Amino acid sequence: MPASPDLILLSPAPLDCSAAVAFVTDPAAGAIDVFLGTTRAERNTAGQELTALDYEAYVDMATNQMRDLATRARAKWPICRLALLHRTGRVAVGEPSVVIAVSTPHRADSFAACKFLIDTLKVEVTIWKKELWHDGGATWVHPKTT
Amino acid sequence: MPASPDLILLSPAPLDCSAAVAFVTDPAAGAIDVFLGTTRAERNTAGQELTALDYEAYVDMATNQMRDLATRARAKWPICRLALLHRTGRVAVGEPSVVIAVSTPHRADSFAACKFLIDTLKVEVTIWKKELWHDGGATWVHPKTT
Amino acid sequence: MIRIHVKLFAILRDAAGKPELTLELPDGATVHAAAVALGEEVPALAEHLPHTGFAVNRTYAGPAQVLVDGDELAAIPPVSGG
Amino acid sequence: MIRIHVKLFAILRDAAGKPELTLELPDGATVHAAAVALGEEVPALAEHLPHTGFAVNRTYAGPAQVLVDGDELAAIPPVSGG
Repeated sequence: MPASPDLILLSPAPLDCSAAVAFVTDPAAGAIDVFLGTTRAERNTAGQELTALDYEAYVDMATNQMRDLATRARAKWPICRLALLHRTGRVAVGEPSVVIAVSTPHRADSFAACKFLIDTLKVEVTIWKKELWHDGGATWVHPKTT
Repeated sequence: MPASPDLILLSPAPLDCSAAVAFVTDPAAGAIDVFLGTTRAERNTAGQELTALDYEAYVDMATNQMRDLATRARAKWPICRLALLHRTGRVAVGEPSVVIAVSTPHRADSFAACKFLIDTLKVEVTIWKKELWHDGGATWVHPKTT
Repeated sequence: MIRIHVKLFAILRDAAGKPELTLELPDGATVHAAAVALGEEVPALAEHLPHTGFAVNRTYAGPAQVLVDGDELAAIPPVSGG
Repeated sequence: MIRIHVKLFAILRDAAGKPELTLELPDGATVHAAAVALGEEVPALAEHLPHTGFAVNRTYAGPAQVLVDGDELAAIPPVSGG
């Protein structure tokens, strides 16, 4: 496989937003958009509070899909640099599970590309989240549209 | 003036994207969008390369306007936290002149609010940029629509 | 006969109590035939299969795709990354 | 007579060679009257005034707004932040 110009990472380590911004910084870019998806505090119908989300991935396939997403975004917008990072494992409330950074010459493209990447990642890439509740309960999140 | 819940800063110091992301991180948020406007390499009609942009502001008014922008964004979207930072002075190629970070429960609102803030800032807030060229020349940027 | 390596994820792995298994299928078997065989082999998966997609060798595959010996067939419940 | 503190920014400051000046205007003078007086006082500004907006005491003001003694009038060329 040819070396990718993009930073694509699916990892159990905490995501480093600064490293993503540094990676996409480019003299040819006038705009950088960065999206972070973070674990939001929730309470379930039993009154339990969410403590974390636990992410599982089909790592080989998901990594290929993330590379393919980057290629599709580059075909649609004039992207200078792109970083697409996703966690596996346990992500506590307030922490990021996904960081996407895109630099482009002009700002409208950075917003559009970043939005495309997160919207498409969420419906295509083989990653699943499980909600971990304060009482030790756990619930897989599987949207009922396959 | 009541204490603002938002981080509003117009400053000659380099902008710290990580601090903005840390500021807007919130347990109630599932999404953070961050926009950075960076100085893009250019060449003018005389063949000179751009070395930096030099930003001047009507500081008192611009700061009030940035606070007002935050208030208007909060009236339109369910914003958890908001940071709006702009440089004054010399911003070299590749460096950010503006950093905007918005956290919201759901992602569409973070993108929309961030886009509103940068679009509106660019047409309303009393800040001006001067292009500094490699040969020492300088050009004020004043879009011809007042 | 062909041997297919099946991988299970998320709620399917929990339901089956294991992350993978091997299926033996007739030559020319399709993804659909493999899904039926999977529900018979592991009855706990049956209720989830209507919501399950499949990938063959790490690429999404439709029900009519023909499997060959040694394929990796992943059973993919609705994804929820991000 | 009223005294108005005028602030000049960006290309206007460079054209005038100074960042501020004081205008003396008749009682009841408007922003428009101040702009005309500014073009007469500093002829180098005249070519820019068609593209110049104004703020009174740090708020955008239309040409008909009446000024009072001690107002801060900012001459605002097209903005280009971001």
